[in-house]
Formats: sequence, structure tokens, C-alpha cells
Amino acid sequence: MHLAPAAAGGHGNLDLMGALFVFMLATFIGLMAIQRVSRLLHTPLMSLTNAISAIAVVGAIIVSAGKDQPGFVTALGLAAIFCSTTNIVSGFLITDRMLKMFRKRDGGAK
Amino acid sequence: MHLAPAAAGGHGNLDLMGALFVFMLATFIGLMAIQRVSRLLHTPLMSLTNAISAIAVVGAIIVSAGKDQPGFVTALGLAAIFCSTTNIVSGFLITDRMLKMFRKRDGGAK
Amino acid sequence: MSAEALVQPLYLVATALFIMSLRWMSDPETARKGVASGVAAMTLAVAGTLAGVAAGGGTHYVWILGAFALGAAVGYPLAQVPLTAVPQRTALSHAFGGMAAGLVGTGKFLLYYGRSDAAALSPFIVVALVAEVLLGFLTFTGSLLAAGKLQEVKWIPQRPVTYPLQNLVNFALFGAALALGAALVLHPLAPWAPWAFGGLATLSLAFGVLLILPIGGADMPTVISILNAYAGLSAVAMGFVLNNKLLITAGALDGSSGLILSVIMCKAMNRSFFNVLFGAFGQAQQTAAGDAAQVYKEDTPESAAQIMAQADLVVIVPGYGMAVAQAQHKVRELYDLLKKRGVNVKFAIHPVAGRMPGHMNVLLAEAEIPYDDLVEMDDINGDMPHADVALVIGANDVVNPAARTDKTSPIYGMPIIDADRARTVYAIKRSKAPGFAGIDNGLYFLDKTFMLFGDAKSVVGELARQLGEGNQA
Amino acid sequence: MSAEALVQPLYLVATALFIMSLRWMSDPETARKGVASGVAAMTLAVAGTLAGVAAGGGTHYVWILGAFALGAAVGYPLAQVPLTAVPQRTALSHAFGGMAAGLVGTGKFLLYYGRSDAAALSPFIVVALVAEVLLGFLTFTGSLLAAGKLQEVKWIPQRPVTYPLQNLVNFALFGAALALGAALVLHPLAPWAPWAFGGLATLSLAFGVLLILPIGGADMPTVISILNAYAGLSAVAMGFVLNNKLLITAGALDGSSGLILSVIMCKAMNRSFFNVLFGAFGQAQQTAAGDAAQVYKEDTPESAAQIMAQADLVVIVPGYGMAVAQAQHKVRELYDLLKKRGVNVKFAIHPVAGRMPGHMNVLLAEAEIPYDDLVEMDDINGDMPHADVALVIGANDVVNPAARTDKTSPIYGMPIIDADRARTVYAIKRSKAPGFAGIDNGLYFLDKTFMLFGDAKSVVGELARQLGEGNQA
Ligand SMILES: NC(=O)c1ccc[n+]([C@@H]2O[C@H](COP(=O)([O-])OP(=O)(O)OC[C@H]3O[C@@H](n4cnc5c(N)ncnc54)[C@H](OP(=O)(O)O)[C@@H]3O)[C@@H](O)[C@H]2O)c1
Ligand SMILES: NC(=O)c1ccc[n+]([C@@H]2O[C@H](COP(=O)([O-])OP(=O)(O)OC[C@H]3O[C@@H](n4cnc5c(N)ncnc54)[C@H](OP(=O)(O)O)[C@@H]3O)[C@@H](O)[C@H]2O)c1
Repeated sequence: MHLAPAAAGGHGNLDLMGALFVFMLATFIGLMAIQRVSRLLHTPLMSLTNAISAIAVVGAIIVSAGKDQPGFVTALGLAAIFCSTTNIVSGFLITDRMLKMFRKRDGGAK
Repeated sequence: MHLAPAAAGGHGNLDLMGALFVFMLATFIGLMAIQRVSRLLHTPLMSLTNAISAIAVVGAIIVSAGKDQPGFVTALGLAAIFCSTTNIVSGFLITDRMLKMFRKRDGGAK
Repeated sequence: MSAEALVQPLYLVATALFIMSLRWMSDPETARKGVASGVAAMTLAVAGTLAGVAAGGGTHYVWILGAFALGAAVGYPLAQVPLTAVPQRTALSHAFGGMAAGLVGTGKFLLYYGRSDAAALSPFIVVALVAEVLLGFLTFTGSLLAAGKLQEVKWIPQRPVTYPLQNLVNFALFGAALALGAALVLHPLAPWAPWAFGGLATLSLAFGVLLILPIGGADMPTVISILNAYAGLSAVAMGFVLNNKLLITAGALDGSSGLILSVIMCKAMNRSFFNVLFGAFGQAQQTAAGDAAQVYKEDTPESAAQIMAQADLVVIVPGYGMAVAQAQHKVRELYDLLKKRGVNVKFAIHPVAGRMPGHMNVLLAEAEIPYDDLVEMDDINGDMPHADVALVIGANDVVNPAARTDKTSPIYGMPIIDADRARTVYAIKRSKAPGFAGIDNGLYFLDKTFMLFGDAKSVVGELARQLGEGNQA
Repeated sequence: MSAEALVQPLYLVATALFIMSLRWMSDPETARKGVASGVAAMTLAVAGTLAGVAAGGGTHYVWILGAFALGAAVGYPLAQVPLTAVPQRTALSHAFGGMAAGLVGTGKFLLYYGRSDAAALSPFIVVALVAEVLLGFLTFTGSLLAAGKLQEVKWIPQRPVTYPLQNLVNFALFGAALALGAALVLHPLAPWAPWAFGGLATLSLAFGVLLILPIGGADMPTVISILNAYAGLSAVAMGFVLNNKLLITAGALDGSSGLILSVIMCKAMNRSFFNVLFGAFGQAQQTAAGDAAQVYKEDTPESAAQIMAQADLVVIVPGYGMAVAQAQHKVRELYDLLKKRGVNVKFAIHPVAGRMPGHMNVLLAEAEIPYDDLVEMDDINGDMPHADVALVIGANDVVNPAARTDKTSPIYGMPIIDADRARTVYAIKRSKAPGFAGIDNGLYFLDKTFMLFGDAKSVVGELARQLGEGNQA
């Protein structure tokens, strides 16, 4: 199935420690960034990160696009694309909708 | 010179993008962490990061310990170990010496 | 290698944009930039993946496009729900997210298995696959159930469902799932492996239900935050499977966000994670019967409006009732009228007022109340003794002084808004029923407290009408 | 692979500890934990590397141990310098750090070259090597020169050294270095490559000197911060060469720290990076001659002590002069005596008072003044109008009101401490000489200002003696 070595990254030389490194660093960043988020914005924050978690769409595309694979694998991938896309679209849209409402005292949208 | 593939990481499959990823994430962490440092502590912060930059000692050890290499390469490595070690020792010691001085109103060290 | 060279830089940029997206959320001034950069990141990620797949000779593009279109068609209306339904929409989205991860994991496993690809099914990959599928499917059913509880769907029990040995049963099921996972790691190509995988998926689906059943509807906000973290972690696991650093990073950002928000909620409720997940809170509350003897004093909106019109500082404490009654626009009217009379009006926002973190802020922002007047609990409490009137609108637990004084109260130790320290307190609610924690509130029995019984929207509307008339007179 | 499996987890933990080390620096309460975790991280890093090297069949251990011992022997006394010498010690350390990176890069290149190892000298590796050596050696000489300027070594010019076409010459040299680097990338194994490499190293060493020469001694703090960033980046480059993620992370942490501190300093001085590096600041200052006609009022420590004893709030504004005079312990005495008399005493800390960021905080901490009484500029300025006395001890530019009002002043726009808004100002300095920026200070000519000429240590000592006597009387 190495039709998409680029995106799939080739398992041959899977760099376990590199992946763990990235995971650890990203977790630090996440913790530090979220702690700074104003309490005012915790509801939009939840829907924003919700949209970000739909990054699973990347994996869904890779699975869907495989050539010479059983149809049901493609079907699983397509279903996953559908699920992730609802998330992406609704997550970003509703976040923006909420944020548009926040106004400083002297009027004027944001 | 692949006597230390572990530490040197083997150039064969050098993971350029992985390295860039790590660099970017670490820079984000650095920027976020330093911005939070109390102004009170900027002087100790300088000497602490100074000590951290002596991490170059890792490279110095790898170069020094190479077998079957010209003597001057080893010598360069040893000089680098010396330089880094002065940094490590003096950097951490002076940082701690300064920090010991910071006291809250109600006495008690630190 | 050329596809790699194309895709990886795009992923790097997408990662940076995701990080900036979260950083820009730190301030309402820059938050919309955060959304824009999130959208840009996602676009780059999808474009990069499509390009990489195309370079590698992928196929099924028409189908993929169709799936995108369908997803967008469903997602768009989901973004138009009223703001009171945001918690359940978020839960529903987590369900979709978990489902996607579970499906991708299942697809990958079956693909490798079908090809007898022992190299691809290395122990590490299988561990990641198992984690992905477990977390993904568990998030799917758990979030669906949570959404149902929040939406108060009829046939889904609101109250915690408990039965004997519940936690034991759960742990046994979890152990079984882990055992199946371990078996798969050791023998990924055994003839029974697809069955084991199916069993694992089924157990995960069941586990999601069982985990959420014993948790009361009111604890759902904390739970959906934890499910958010799970969804993020399943994306991380997928990143490990695909050796994709973008997935790992974005998933980790999501995971830490869910974790921190739930920690914040737990702290603001003075409860532990463990207690939320396994404590079946709110289930065994009994109200001290003797308290029923105490009496409420009622007052009319007319006289309340008069008192408020003469105040220097009115602090409004909104709570879940304001959200349910959709009273925020009437509150805005009241705010405007009081301001016009020179009264200083502030909103006291408790971190867990309502049913999700930041709930009150969004509702009041919807009514275009400037966010400078929304003051956090810790900042307003110092000013409460100077407030002439504290107007409590559909808030209950977050102003219950028992949290400060009564060691036997289930909410003892939870930080509250000191409404009882204001000179006069007006409290709007529909009945004498307790709030979410199911306990009586001593605030209502104070000498300085007057009840305004009724639906928040109509009572506040009446207050505003009175003030408006007084204005014209 | 087994060595890899051993070393990498150690590196991962070391990285986490380095990050925690910086995070703990955010608060004086946890800062010493930060040092401990930095030490632990470094120990793990060294131990892991030694283990990895041993597993790979390394040698020369006795020599390595010797180098460690020698480094420790030199490092220990370097940590015992007086606190006033901290800036030059830091610069000296950067020099060592840059040297180490340069030497490692050189060693690596010569090693690969000697083995005609074309695979190891891939374009990417050579780019990283060139960056490492360039940054390393440049940091080495630049930092040495900066240390010399800070220590006010006699034969090193304090004033900026400028000559015609200076920036042009520098850019030409830099271009030549880049050209050599490019040639090396294209032909790393050419017979002339070692010469090119040597040329690159020499140019880098020269470049470090030329970059720092035109910068005045007083701009050195900003410069050493930038050099700190360079040292970090050279460690990053080394990490790229060795494919070592620990080096990359630690280097990036260091690089961003240097960057942010220099940005903070530039902002607090209202100058740009470019201006600091290429502006030869302080070189062409001329004092407006007319101002000399204005007169100072002098006062005696006796009467100053009396006024302070009767004050409610005394704000002490320390500056570089306090550091030079080592007056902090006398200041502590003064602080204690005033407190004993019930006077409220605060310290107003300007971000660039002294000669490095946080300089005043360290000195006052050394004198055991509790850090709760060290107030940052933005926080104290609102209180200045309520201060009965502002006592300026060897500060000058940071209290110069010209920064607020005089658009022609070189420090116009720099945020200052509003000492001139206090009811009475006492200013301690030795002479009528201007401060670092070389300009007159209108504060000294105000009606409410009284000068206390003399060395800070002796004047403050005298103030304390007067107060102490009054106490006993
Ligand atoms: N925000 C979060 O993230 C979060 C997360 C988890 C848990 N929680 C919990 O949720 C609770 C939130 O506290 P809270 O004070 O906001 O709410 P609450 O304690 O649930 O009280 C809400 C009050 O509003 C009244 N009410 C309901 N509908 C109304 C209507 N239409 N008009 C007028 N009044 C109405 C109710 O009384 P009547 O029935 O008499 O009208 C009730 O007493 C806390 O216990 C918190 O721990 C919050
Ligand atoms: N802190 C940093 O990070 C940093 C970085 C870069 C640049 N700078 C610059 O450094 C300056 C710092 O301002 P500052 O107000 O602290 O210092 P300053 O403007 O340099 O003034 C110091 C004053 O102290 C007096 N003084 C010197 N030795 C003394 C002694 N032994 N006893 C008593 N007085 C003495 C001097 O006057 P006499 O000679 O008359 O005694 C001088 O006027 C700013 O211009 C800032 O931009 C600081």
C-alpha cells in the first residue's frame, strides 16, 4: 500500500523517538498556549480545538485514496472523511460565529 | 566514523524535516516560556540559558571519543569539552548563587 | 522522495499555523485571526495530503470529493444551532471526530492484514492502532451519549445510572479490551486477528456508553472536555501509525486543551477528576428537611426596579437559568437602561456558571454586552461589599454561601461569587427548586434577599419595562 | 540500535527537564527548582552521550575526563565573581560556548574531509557545518570583545570605533564568508576545501570583532543577549549536523531566550535592533550648551534624612550608580531604618536600569531586600504622585523627563520612571556628568529636586547614619 509514501511516511524507517519528541514538544506547547487563553473565550476555544482535532481527515484521505485495495477499506476511509469534514466545517464556522459577538465597550465589531 | 551511531544519529537517513519540526516546536516553546519569566529574574535567566547553551558538550564528547581519527580532531573535541564545561559549571553555579538571594518579605531563604 | 519534499514543508507550515491559532485565542482582539489561521492550516493540510497522495498514484478522487461535499453539507447546519445548544453540538462533533479516527484505524489494520504485511504491523504500529481504535470508538459512543444527555433527549436517562459493582464491571471490560489489544500486538497476522480486532472495536464502543452512563447530565461539560482530549489523543495515535508529525502535533494540541479545560472545571467545582468520572455525583443528594421551614421573602419587579434605579453599583450574577430562558437580550435592555440612569453595572462571571466553561460570556456577547464589563469571579469579589444590588439571574450553586461555610455541603470549598456580601440581593428563579447540585441555598433566606419568582426572560423583561417607564416619566 | 534505544529516551527526558527549567524560572518561588532541573538535564545529556559513545566503541576517556576536570576548575572561580561583574562573566561564557561550537564544527569537517566521506558531507550537512562554524567563531570573538568593553579593559576602546564605509566593509566580509561557504557546499571534497574552511573560520573570527567594535560599551547588554542567541543557534546547527534533537531543542530554547531579552531591552530603550547594531549610539551626542546655565540645588544628608523620616511613602529609584558604588547593602540599612519608623518604602525598578536586564533586582536581592518591595516601572508610576520623596540613587537616564517631552532628545519615547511627579526628589550622584546616554537631565533642575553629591555608598551610608541617630535620640 506504499502508494502514498509521502503522506504516509513509509513505515520502514519509522522514527519512533522522533515521533515521541514531537509529541512531547507539542504537548508542552498546547499546555502553555491553552493556559494563556482568556476565560472569556473558553467556549469558542472548545469548538476551535474540536475543529483542529478533525485533522484526522489527513489519515482518512490517505486510506481512501489507496489503489488496489478492498472496497470496504476505501469505504471506511470515505466515511472517515465525511465525519471529519462535518467537524471541520461546523467547528470553524461556529467558532467564528461566536467570536464575532465579542465586542469591546466602544462598539464596533471586534 | 560511525562509531557512535547512537549519539551521532547516523547521517544516512538524516531526517531533515523531522529536525526542522523539532526546531520550530522548540522555538515556540522557548518564546512562550521566556515571555513568562518574571522581570525580576532576567539576570539569572541569562546565566541559566547560558549554561543550557553549553549543551554543545554533547557534540564535543562525540568528536573527542572517535577512534582511529587524527589526533588533532580529538584535540579540537577536547578543547570544546573544556570550553563547554566551564560554561556548565559557572553558569549553573552563578545562577543558583543569585537565586538564593531572592527572598519574599517574610524572610526564609527563597 | 519528491512527494515528500513537497508535502512535508506544507505540513510544517500547517503546524505553525495551528499553534498560532491557539496563541491568538489568548485575547478577544486577536481571536478571529486564530480562526483564520486554523482554517488556513487545515486547508494546507488537506491540500498537502491530496498532493502527496496524487504524487503517490492515489485514486477514488470523485468519491473523496463527494465525501467532502456531504460532510460540508451536514456540517454547515450544525454550525447554525442556537448558542444554548453549543455544548451538545460540541459533543456531537467529538463523536464524529472519534468515529473518523476509529474508522481510519480499522481501515489501516484490515488493509495491512489483508496484505499479510508483517513489516507494517510491527508491534509499535499495532500498539498505536489499538490505541487509536480504542480511543476513537470510545469517544464516539461516549460523546453521542453525552450529547443526548445535554440535549435532554427523552429516552436517555439524565440522572446517573448506577448498578452494583459498576466500576468493577467497567474495569473488567477495559481489561478484556487491553488483553485483546495485547494479543493483537503479539500475533497481528493470526487467523483470529480480525475477530480480535472486531471484538476490540465492539468493546470500545460499549465502553464509551458504560463510562458515561453513571455520570449525571450536569457533569457532561467536564466529560465532553475529557472526550475532547481523547479525540486529540486518537489523532496522535493515528500520527504515530502514519508517522505523520502534523497529526501528532495537532492531536497533542487538542489533547492538552481538553485536559486543561477539564482541570479548570474540576478546580472551579472543587472536585477531583476521579470524583467526576466515577463519583456518580448528584445521585444521592438529600435535602435537609428542616430547612424547608425557612421562609423566602418575595418582592415585585416594580419595587426591585426602583431600588436598582437608585443604586450606584449593580452587579448582575448570571447562571444557567439565564441560558435556559434565553434571557440575555432582555438583560442587555436592563443593562442599557441602568447605564442610561448613571448606574454602574457589572457582570460577575463564575467560571462554571451555566453548563460549559465560558458559557455566560458567549451568551452576553451575543447580546452585544461589551466584554470589558464581564468581570471574573476573583476580580469582582473584592467589590461585592460595595455593590448596592446583586441581581442573581438563574444562578444558584455559584452563589451558594454554603460552599464557604458548611463543611458538610457537597459543594463545600467550591469558590463562589459573594453575592451575599452585597447590600441587597434580588434573585430570579422559577420555583423553590434547588440548582444542579441539588442542595438548598442559604442565600435565599437572608434578610437582605428578595426573590423574584418567574421565568428569567419575563422577569428581566418586566424589570426593564419598569425602568423604561420610569425613564420616560 | 541498542545504543540508540538507550540514549534516545535519556535525551527525551533531558529535553523535558530543560523545558521545565525555563518554565520554573517564571516565578522566584520555583526558580531554584529550575536550576536543579537544568543541572539534572545536563547530567543526563552528558551521561547519555558517554553511554552512547561507549556502546559505539569510543575511546580517549582519560583525556575526556581531564577536559571535564579542567573545565570545572576554570568554571568554578568564574561563578564566584562579584555580582557587578555578572555582565562580563556572561559575555565570557558566551565566548566559551561559541568557541566550543566552532571547534566541534571544525573537527567534524576535517574528519569527514580526511576520510573523503562524500555521504557525510551532503549539502545539507555542509550548510549546517558552515552555519555552526560561522556563528560559533563570530560569537567567540564578539563576546570576548564585549566582555572586555564591559570590564573596561584599558586597551579596548569603550567608545564606538567607527571609520568610513564601515558597514560596507562588514557586508563585504560577510559576503566573502558566504561565498566561501557556498563553495564548500558545492565542492566539499575539493583539494582547496580545508583552506576554504580555514578562511571561513578566520573571516568569522574577524567578523565578530568588526561587528562589536562600532558598538558603545553601554550597548553591550543588548549585544550579549544577541550573542546568546547566536550561541544557541550554533548549537542548533550542531544538532542538525549530528541529527541530535536534544541539541536542537536546547539550542532553540537558548536562541529564543537571547532574542526575547534583547527585544525587551530595545523596547525599554525605545530603540530598534538595527539602531543598536549599526547605529553607533552615543557616539555623536552633543549636550545643548545653553543648559549649563541652569542651576542645581544641593542639600545635606542631614536634612534629607529628616524629610524622609517624616514621609509616608518613599520611592527609591536605583540605577547604574548604585551598582558601581556597591551601595546596595547601605540601601538595605536605609530601608530597614525607614521601615522601622513606619515609612512605607518601595523600589522602582526600570527594566534597563543598570547594565543588564534585571540588574537592580539581583543587587537588591543580594542585600536581602524582599522582592515584594521591588516594583516594576509600569506598576509604580501610578503611585508616584503620592510619593512624598523619590530618592534617585545613581540613576539618570531612566528618570530623565526629556524622554517624555523633548522630541529632539535621543532618548525621546523611552518609558521612564516618573520620579519628577513625586513631591520632593533627592538625587545621589558624584558629579554633574550626564548618564550613559550622554545627555543632561531636566529632573535635576526642578524646584522640588535636591542634589546629594557624592559616591552612592557613602551618601546612602550617611543618610542611614543620620536616621539611625535620630532613632536613638
Ligand atoms: N459551566 C460549566 O462548565 C459547568 C460544568 C460542569 C458543571 N457545572 C455546574 O453547573 C452549575 C452551574 O451553576 P449555576 O448557578 O449557573 O446554575 P444552577 O446551580 O444549575 O442553577 C440554575 C438555577 O436557574 C434556575 N432556572 C432554571 N431555568 C430558569 C428559567 N427559565 N428562568 C429563571 N430561572 C431558571 C433554577 O431554579 P428554578 O428551577 O427554581 O428556576 C436553578 O436554581 C454548578 O453547580 C456547576 O458546578 C457547570
Ligand atoms: N539595564 C540594561 O539592560 C541596559 C542595557 C543597555 C543599555 N542600558 C542603558 O543604561 C542606562 C541605565 O540608566 P541608569 O539610569 O541606570 O544609569 P545611567 O543613566 O548610566 O546613569 C548612572 C548615573 O549614576 C551616577 N553614578 C555613577 N557612579 C556613581 C557612584 N559611584 N555613586 C553615585 N552615583 C554614581 C552617574 O553620575 P555621576 O557620574 O555624576 O556620578 C550617572 O549619572 C540607560 O540609558 C539604559 O538605556 C541599560
